[in-house]
Amino acid sequence: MFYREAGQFKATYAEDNQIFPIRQDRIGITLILLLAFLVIPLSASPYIFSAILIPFLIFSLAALGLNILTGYAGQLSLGTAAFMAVGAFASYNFMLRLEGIPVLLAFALSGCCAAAVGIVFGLPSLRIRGFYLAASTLATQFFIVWCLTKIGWFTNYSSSGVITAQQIVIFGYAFDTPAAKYLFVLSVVSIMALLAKNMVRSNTGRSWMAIRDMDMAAEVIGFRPMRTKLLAFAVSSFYCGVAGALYAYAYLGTVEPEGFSLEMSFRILFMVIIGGIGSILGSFLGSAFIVLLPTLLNVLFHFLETELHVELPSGISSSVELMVFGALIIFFLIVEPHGLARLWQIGKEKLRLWPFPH
Amino acid sequence: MAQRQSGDVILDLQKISLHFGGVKALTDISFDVREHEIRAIIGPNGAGKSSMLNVINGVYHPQEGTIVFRGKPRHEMDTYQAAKAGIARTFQNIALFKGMSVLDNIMTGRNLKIRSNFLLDAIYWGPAQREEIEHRRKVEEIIDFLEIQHIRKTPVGRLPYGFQKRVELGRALAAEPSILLLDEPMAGMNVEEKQDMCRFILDVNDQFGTTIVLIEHDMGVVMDISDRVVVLDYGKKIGDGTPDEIRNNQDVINAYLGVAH
Amino acid sequence: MQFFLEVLLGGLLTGIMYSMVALGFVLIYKASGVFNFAQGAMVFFAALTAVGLHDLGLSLWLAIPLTMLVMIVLAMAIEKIVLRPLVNQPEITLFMVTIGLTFFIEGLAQAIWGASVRKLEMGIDDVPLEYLLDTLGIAISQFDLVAAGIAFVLVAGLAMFFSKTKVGRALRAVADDHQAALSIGIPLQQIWVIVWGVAGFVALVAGLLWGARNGVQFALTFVALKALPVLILGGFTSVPGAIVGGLIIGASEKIAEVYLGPYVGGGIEGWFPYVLALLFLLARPEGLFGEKIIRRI
Amino acid sequence: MSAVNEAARSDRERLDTFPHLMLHHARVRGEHPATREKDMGIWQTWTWQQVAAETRAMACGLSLLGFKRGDNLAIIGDNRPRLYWAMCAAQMLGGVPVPMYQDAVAQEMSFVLENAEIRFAIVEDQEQVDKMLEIKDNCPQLAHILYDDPRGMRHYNQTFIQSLDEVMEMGRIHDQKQPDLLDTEIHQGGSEDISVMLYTSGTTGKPKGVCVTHAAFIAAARTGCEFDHLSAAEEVLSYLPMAWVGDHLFSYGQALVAGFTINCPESGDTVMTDLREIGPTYYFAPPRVFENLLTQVMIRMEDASNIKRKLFDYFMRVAKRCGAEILDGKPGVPFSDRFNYALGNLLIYGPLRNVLGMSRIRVAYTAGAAIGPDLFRFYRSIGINLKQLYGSTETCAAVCLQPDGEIKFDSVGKPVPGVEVKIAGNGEVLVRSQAMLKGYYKRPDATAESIDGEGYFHTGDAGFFDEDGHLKIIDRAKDVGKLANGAMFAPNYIENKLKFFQFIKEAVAFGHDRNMVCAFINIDMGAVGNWAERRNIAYSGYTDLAAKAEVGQLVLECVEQVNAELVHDGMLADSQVHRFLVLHKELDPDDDELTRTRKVRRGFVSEKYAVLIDALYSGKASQYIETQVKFEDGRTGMVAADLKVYEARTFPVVRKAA
Repeated sequence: MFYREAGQFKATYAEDNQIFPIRQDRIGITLILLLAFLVIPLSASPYIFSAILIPFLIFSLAALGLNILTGYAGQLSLGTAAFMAVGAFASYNFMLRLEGIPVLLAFALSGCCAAAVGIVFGLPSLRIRGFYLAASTLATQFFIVWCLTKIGWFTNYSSSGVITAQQIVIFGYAFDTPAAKYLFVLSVVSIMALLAKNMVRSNTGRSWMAIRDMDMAAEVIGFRPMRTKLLAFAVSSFYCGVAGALYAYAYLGTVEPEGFSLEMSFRILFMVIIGGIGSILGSFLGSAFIVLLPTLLNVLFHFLETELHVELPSGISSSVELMVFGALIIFFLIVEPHGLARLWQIGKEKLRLWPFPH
Repeated sequence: MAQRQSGDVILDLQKISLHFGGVKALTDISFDVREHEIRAIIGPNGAGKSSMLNVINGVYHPQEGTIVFRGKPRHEMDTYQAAKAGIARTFQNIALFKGMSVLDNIMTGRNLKIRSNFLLDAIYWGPAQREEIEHRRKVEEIIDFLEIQHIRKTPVGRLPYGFQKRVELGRALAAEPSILLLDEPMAGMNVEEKQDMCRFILDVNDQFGTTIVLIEHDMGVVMDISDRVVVLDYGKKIGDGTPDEIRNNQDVINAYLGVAH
Repeated sequence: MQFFLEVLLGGLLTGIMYSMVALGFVLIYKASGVFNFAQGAMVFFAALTAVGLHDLGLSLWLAIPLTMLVMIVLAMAIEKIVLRPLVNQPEITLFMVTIGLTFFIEGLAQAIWGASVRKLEMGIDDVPLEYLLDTLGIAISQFDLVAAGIAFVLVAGLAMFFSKTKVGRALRAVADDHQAALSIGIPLQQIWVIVWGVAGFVALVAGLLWGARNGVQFALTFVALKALPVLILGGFTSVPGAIVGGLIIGASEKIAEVYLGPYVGGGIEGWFPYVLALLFLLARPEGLFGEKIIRRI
Repeated sequence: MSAVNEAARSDRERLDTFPHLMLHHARVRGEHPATREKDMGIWQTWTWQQVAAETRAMACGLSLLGFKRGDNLAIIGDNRPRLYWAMCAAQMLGGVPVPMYQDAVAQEMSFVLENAEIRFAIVEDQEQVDKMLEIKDNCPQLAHILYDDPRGMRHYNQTFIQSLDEVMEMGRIHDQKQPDLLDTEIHQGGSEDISVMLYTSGTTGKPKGVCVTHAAFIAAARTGCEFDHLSAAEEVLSYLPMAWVGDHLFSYGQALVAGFTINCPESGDTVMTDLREIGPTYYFAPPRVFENLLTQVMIRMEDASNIKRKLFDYFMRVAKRCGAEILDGKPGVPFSDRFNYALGNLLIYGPLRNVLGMSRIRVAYTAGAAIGPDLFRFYRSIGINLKQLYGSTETCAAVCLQPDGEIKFDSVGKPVPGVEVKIAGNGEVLVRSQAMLKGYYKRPDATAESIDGEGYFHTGDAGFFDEDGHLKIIDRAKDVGKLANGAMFAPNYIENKLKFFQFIKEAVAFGHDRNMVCAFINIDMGAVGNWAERRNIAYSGYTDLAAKAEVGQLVLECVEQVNAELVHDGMLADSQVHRFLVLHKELDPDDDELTRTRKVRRGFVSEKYAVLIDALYSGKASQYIETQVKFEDGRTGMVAADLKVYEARTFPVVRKAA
């Protein structure tokens, strides 16, 4: 309805290949970015930053990483949290052991460490597929968490296994307030999302999708399965690794290996499924949904208890949360396997054709 | 029909045998393919036709025999090497990338010509974009050639069967192959679609000089468009020659034409 | 040597328990092509329900059949609500849906019965069998032996069920060919309910045994994760594979923990089976007893 | 400095021929897009400078092949940039472009090629080349065939067939070496030279070549541009047949006068998509295009959800009530209506204009046939400034235009400045202006017949001026007849009223010298087909659908509604349709029943279907008929059906007491 596309014609391939070919979308994303970079930092409360916006962005990045692997390259992984752990602990060690290393470089290197680990654990994908692979990625999850727990060097021999992340300082500016951390995370996530979009819309992305959709045909036209899959593992793990570093540095401050649990891996998988498999936008939508859901449930329970005086057993909220997560996954897989992103896409299509139905 | 000029032998298959476990798929098959010709492989179901194509482009590795491609003898092909050497193919059951648009599907066909890597792709603006545009131009020519302009941005999963076949041909053409292997390009099509596909195959052969090896069930089509035909039955070669020779080959008539038609 | 035997036997006995859980996976995978990640949650749910009912004052002999009934209802609900709409979907989608199911069942179990650990008294003590201790000097838990016995009976029973009964044969047919199964005259939906019901029964038995040993608690769901390497090793479709795989995993993880653990800081039980299975997978992707897949195009 | 250069410089000021106009634009707005074409997935764009260079190359190439002053150049194909440029290239050399209908069969082209003594033809593609080859034997003078699209042309090794690319390349080199030669040719061109020859298909007889001078056509184009304040910023979609005067005026004449951009669609199938992409600011279409669009709108809305449909219906009612008035800026629209309309504009009209590709339209015109008042009102009411114009090939499509703010649904507007219009005694409309034909090619007889001694052109249309000075056209003058009782009978008027229903595609009314009016009806396959599907009426094709009793009933209702309207139409009240039948086949230009511009060839139809007319007037209840039809590929077949004759209710005429 608000899409007025008449007259938006493309005279060059560069215009035709834009990320947002429709002018209204370009305006929309500009507004969103302005809002995120200018309005929100000035208006939101520290609670909103630390409890909602920062985790939302970090999980978006992790979900984006998983989406590259699962959504684009078709390799299901249940070990996302482990790659995040690699990122978090690697950057801790880089910062700790390399005097004066720039934060961003440390993050990038920790992403590379995660990518290397990802390649190693991606090797089985060459021989096995589907849930055999999924099951084997569980090994990653357990093995890495175990390594980080058992090998003291990683945690700098902290007795509790807990590490405390150093401060983020760039060009002498310390990102120590929630708003500053938020801006830092937002910048990293925005840039990495852009890079991801660029990859998936060019030959790299096509190679992933080709392997995902029909690996035999992909091989016959010259894509090399090993290279393509391992690249997907590497890039995906890189994203998760950076997300993990941000998780430690900009969100929690102190982390322990057990924090990167299987449950967290699942949570990120849920973000991808609910948000939309094979969609960059979906990673953000899914993350927003999963991050906000517990908050909303808490508000609901609070309302039930204080306003309606319903007697609720203690601990019910976490059980109900599990059930809601589970039910949502089932619901989305049955009703809309491509998640919120597809719903948005359908809605957008409707708006573009409005008032016609199709 | 204009008589095509066939050139030298480009692909020579010598005594190829292939079996899966105890099942013999191909036994001691030899034939050659000349440059610029349209070479048909026919035979009843299960005669080993698709296996033959799979041997040529390295999906299957024969236990015995030699494949001489452009003068270089090999015991077996490998899919990547085959693609690199200019062998492209389509599949009997459409093997398109269902989640992508027509345009992207055909773009994948150009992957071997794309030099960009994932880092350049991630940065995009610069070399990657230049390359994307350069290859897009080429792909648009193919889209134009196959007359599928109106569906270029449609996800292939939504297309009717006939168009999917055409897109698959487009993807193979995008590689600018020297040999094109077509596995039943006209199966399941109506008369009109078959005519279109025939025209495209002849045009490809004519305009780009592409050598074509095709498997097809429609005898009329095969006899019409191919220069030479090889006949397989139960994994063995029972005939090889021009359409006229095949028509009059007693073995072929007995084993195949007489029975099935 | 005695110590090694003790470790080995202990491992094998644990392995039988793994096999039980893995058996649930295999049953469902064989009949419906669904890789049921929720098997662990079902173990947890079944055990918690039985114990919960018992704690309410019911005798175990009443609580167990009642739980079985609940499991059948659950199986029917899953078939109707989850599986039926997803017929003909890719296996990976079905796999993910069972992850959702896992969360749902776990949440449901805790919402009904609470999240605290419950004790289950079966009347068998987890003490070394004195006879063995006296004669061979090996300490083998009495409980483990009983549990292994029960597991053995269960496996034998299932084997009989599959080969001797009409329903069992139909189930096997389904695994091979859905069309063929239809021609036997049993609707696919019904077969699914049966197979999920049977898996629920296996889960109940496994849950009770594990629960009696370690207490009925959330950690039960992790036992199910142990079943995954068992499956990778044994193959997804093979009942003997599940059993042999379970034994191998049980024994090897114990041995590794005891002999290798001290050098690397212990706790390798958590991942060792996976790495073992993974290495195995690279060598033989179809598993010990699985069928070789030839990719045709 | 040579004299030629001097001449070229002095030519800078000249704007009196199309080549001069083109060079002018290349100078003053060289970087402004002149031509676009959807090709290879994007809108390939040529600036005025590039277009001028291409055109020069083409002209030089043609000249090298021997094309010279006075030669006629046939141009056959869809709207392709290079075919438009070819017109100017011919004009540069003092030749005359003769655009022809691209969907005509070879035999039809043969006449024009012969008549115009065509030696050179520039055609679009293999299909057209094949047609040329087919008739080459009849047209021995045809010496050069140049094709635009090389697809499939590899094996045509005849020496007289050449690719346009090749010729242009030759020309380019030549022009670089000796630019003076072409400049001289251009300089020699004068405004009184013939600029174009457009063949009118004519409802009877052979086509006639209408010769129009540069001066005349430029005058026509300029008048239109000034009238609607067209600037170089306009975008138009060039999708109508190039041989039609309307397209020549809009896509060639006015584009060159105003310097705006023309956009050629990818193919005939993608016009709607391309229209939406370009979003033209200036648009021209015959009524049937608007009609089809509206039909599609209605069909698509049928499938919309209930709420959406209710919303649509509600706001369409609002628009009907006040939309046209608001567009005209008329006072007296209540505030509530204005508010409602603004809301509707946000929710329905705006989006609707957008999906139709018309949201940027400043001015849209329709001409070529009468447009239904409902149809006309619909477009105006949703905020599209649709207007009517009146003109013909002979008058360069520029006689009357509707001025902004003075739109009447049933008139064609006021004579434009510089055009004199008067009504002859028999009601025929006579026109005199600068923008008029010079004569019919090689037909002095026909020229003398249609241009009288005072210089008035006899349009052949019957009409009258209303009290505000707006011209109203009722019918072709020669078609206006009398019923047996002496009352006036204007078949077109009745047919148009019938055709205003979405279900009726074509109608032919009879009544001259008869005691009552009867009619043939062609149903609209799309609209009726959709209607039938929603009622679960199965049908196998046009013939089957047309024969359904339900469809007959549907048409009957339409006819009766027309009768109810006609009864109030004063002198045409006696023309109510008494009996009609639904034809078993669609009237088709391939069967000579329609002209290429889809006008009914009345005489031919009444001869061909005499037996049906007899059945209508003899009171029979049904009539069996077999008809030969020609398919697109030239094969023929038979269609047979037993046609039912329907009786329509008529209304008693209330004569006003004189």
